[in-house]
Amino acid sequence: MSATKSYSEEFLKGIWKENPVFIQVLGMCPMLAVTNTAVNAIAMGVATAFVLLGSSILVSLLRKVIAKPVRISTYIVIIATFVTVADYSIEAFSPALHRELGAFIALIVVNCLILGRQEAYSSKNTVGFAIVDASGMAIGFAFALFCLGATREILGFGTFFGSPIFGEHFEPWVIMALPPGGFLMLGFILLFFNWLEQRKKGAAV
Amino acid sequence: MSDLAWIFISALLVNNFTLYYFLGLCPFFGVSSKVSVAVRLGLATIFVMIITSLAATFLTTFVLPHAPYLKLISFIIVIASTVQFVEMVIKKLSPTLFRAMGIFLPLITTNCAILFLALTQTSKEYTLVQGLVFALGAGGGFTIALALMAGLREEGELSKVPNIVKGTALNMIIAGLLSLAFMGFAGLFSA
Amino acid sequence: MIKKPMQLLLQTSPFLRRGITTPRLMSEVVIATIPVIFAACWYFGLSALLLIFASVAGAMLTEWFFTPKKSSTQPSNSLLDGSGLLTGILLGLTLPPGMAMWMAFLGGVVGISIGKLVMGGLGQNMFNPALVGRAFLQAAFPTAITTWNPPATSPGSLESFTAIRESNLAAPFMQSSTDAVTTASPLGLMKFEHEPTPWFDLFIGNTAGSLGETCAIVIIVMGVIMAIRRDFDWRIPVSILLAVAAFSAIPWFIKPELYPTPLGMLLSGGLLFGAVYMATDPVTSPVTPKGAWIFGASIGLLVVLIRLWGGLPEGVMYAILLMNAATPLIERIAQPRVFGRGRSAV
Amino acid sequence: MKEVELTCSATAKEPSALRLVLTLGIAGLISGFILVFVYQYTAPIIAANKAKALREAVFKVVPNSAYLQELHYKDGELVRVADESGGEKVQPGEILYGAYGPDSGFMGYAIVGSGNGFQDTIRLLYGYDPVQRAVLGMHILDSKETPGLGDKIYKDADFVSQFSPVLVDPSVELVKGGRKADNQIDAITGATISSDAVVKIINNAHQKWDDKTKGAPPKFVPPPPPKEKEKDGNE
Repeated sequence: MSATKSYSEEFLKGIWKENPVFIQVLGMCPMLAVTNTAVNAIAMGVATAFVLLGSSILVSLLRKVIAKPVRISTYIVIIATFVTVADYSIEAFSPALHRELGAFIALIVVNCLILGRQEAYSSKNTVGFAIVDASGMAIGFAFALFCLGATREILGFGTFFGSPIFGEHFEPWVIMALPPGGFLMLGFILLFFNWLEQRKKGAAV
Repeated sequence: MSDLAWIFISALLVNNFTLYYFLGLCPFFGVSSKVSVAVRLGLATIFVMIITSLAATFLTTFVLPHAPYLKLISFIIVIASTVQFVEMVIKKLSPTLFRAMGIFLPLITTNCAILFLALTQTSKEYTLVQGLVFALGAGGGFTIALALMAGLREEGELSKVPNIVKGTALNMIIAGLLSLAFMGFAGLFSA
Repeated sequence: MIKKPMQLLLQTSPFLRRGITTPRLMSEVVIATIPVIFAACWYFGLSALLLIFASVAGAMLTEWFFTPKKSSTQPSNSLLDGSGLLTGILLGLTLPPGMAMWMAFLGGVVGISIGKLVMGGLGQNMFNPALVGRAFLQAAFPTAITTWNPPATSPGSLESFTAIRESNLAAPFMQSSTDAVTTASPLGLMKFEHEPTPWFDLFIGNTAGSLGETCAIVIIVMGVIMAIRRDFDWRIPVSILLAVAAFSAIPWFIKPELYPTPLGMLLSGGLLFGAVYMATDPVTSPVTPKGAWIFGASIGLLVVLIRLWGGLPEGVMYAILLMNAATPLIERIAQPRVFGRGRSAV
Repeated sequence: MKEVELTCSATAKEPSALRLVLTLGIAGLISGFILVFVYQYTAPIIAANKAKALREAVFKVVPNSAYLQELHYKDGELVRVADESGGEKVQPGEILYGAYGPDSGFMGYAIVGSGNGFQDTIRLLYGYDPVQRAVLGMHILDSKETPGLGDKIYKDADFVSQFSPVLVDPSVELVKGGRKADNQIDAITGATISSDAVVKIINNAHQKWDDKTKGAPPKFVPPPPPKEKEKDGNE
């Protein structure tokens, strides 16, 4: 950990260079299941962001207190707490959204991204950096979810945020709203990133 | 079709945890490069699922009515300790088996399929027996998906895959095609 | 197990005299589809040609677009080996006559791109590309692909041949206008109405269904010819058909009024077409004789399972795709034992 | 994947047992504090949301109703759950709802049924009039049917409106190509299994409740003026 790292760099890396979904391919379980519409994707992104931010702050604050051998258990307890808070809040303030997302809110607990950030970053950095890193990662994650959700909604339902965009005669590609569509769409997006990567390499050579 | 058989088939094929609900993707992609390893991990997962199911039934009957907000925390603690327990038992009983799959055991803790199992059987109010059958079906379905995936990936290693597809992108597309094939099971024994 | 991209040695029988090169095999199978295409035109008119043209165009254009223009690994142009053409024809033959052409085109694109090119091209695909295309279409447009038109009332006549279905010509990405005359396929009739179709109609193909699947007699004849010429392993279609007959006989004996006869099961739907043209793809089926038996019997079992107790009336496509996925596992089980070594672990 | 190294690398230097207990204790304390606070705050809102959703669903499947009360079958008649059950808890599956008009007159029952659909379990609520012997309306509470196809069981207004009303004798029947009798439902094209599941669920639920709903419906008892001290289980 060098002392020269800047807040903006730590923030931006999560969004693009180390994007948790596109580059690191983390936390796929809860994301594929709920990204069949843009709204669901954003809601899931916000809920994950809340949990990530909350637990990162807490872990960073407690980093001197937490004893090494029990740190994973401690992280999990902290994460589970924030997930429960998110779960109850969504159920209280938007029952419709809660019905859509269902058990997948609770599954944020086992999202490898969150536990990974605690272990790799928050437990070793000051609160300020932890917040910056968590927000960057959270925005990167939410952005990826949104990309997936939006493309799947546009193709799968012919709508964007619920309003039709192709006129009434559009024939929706139902598959995109179904599980295989989730796998394939993420596969294509990863393919696209690989292609970008390769083109960059090709240009460098 | 009787209730129990439907719960089993539904979890095994129709609503396959991995290919329909996207659960357990980390081990699904992480540990599916060899068939032998995949099957072993699948069996260990079935075992942990069964114990988790028992524990979840116990918790929902005796503890959670008094403190519903502890649901998530208690489940995750139960899963983590079950995995630890299984690890210890296997180490004691069969060091050979432990060495063969020891590394994969801790992975099961972060397998969301297990937490989902506990949550689903609670929200569907399954009885003890229904819960066990559900766990057996879900674990079996995970094992089938994992074994198929591993077989295909071993085969894929022999072929000249274009560079930009290599890695997770290809795995994701194979998983998509598997999931597409599993759609044939939709509605099985529902009538 | 080592795969060579261009030359596919079939080790089906011990007395095989010649290695069959890919282009030769492909052209034989392509020729073998011509009678089926003819039967499709006989019953469904120009629609058949339009749809096959669209899916072939989709497949070939995709193949052309993604093939490296100057590549050292691929000495001959993969466009010319005929595999893309075959995928397109087979896909077109599995579509219902009223399908929109743009959907058939899309199916060809998807089948070739994610069914074949992504996996490394010819000989490397894990699933049958034509079926990948069709499964994609089935999941994407479930209504369009299960809307069946009845066969022409006077098959073969000029007017029924030239009467183009309006739904074929729907603008890309738009819904196809629902054709006035639709009907249920024999399998649908049996499943939901418990109404069997006369076996002779099934035999000559005078029923609703996908373009290439209705005319049983043509498929059987071509299958026998191809088996004799060793274009594929005869064990696969034989084991599929035997398994379907055996497994469907049991429920039929118990409740004949509810379940179809084994003969009806064999002749209806895409079973014959799938068994002869799809399941026999040498790349996606096991190479050992024992493996072929296991592969075929499993397909038969799955077909019966999905048709009789599943949500869909037809399950041949899914059965073949599922067993394509299981082929590597079957190869492990059915591997001949090597002396001096134990069996490989499952 | 990364967790493997994490859990295995915990052998650096052993802190005292007290330290471990203290760490987990602090984490537990903080988490417990947050959880109880959030739960206290959200539980009543969640309960109110659920009650509101139920009311709306019941009023939808029993037209012109404005009040409801929970009923269950006990000793040969339907009684209110609230005052008759005493200490014993009524299983959720044994509850049905009586719906009453603005003048407290009995309008019909709302019954929950569930069964296997194309993909997963379907739960639905239907209104039932024991005098007319007809279903008054149907509302899907929970289903995972295929988007664009099976989900028409609740998105397709034409399909849903067929249930208001449909006669239950001899049983609700699924047909294709238009309904011809008052006990028939026209299947959704391409989603026969899902349509069939809905009809079957109603028939099964009707069989279960038919005899129990033949007696005179219980009178509506206006709820006592709202008393806000009904929180349960907050230890």
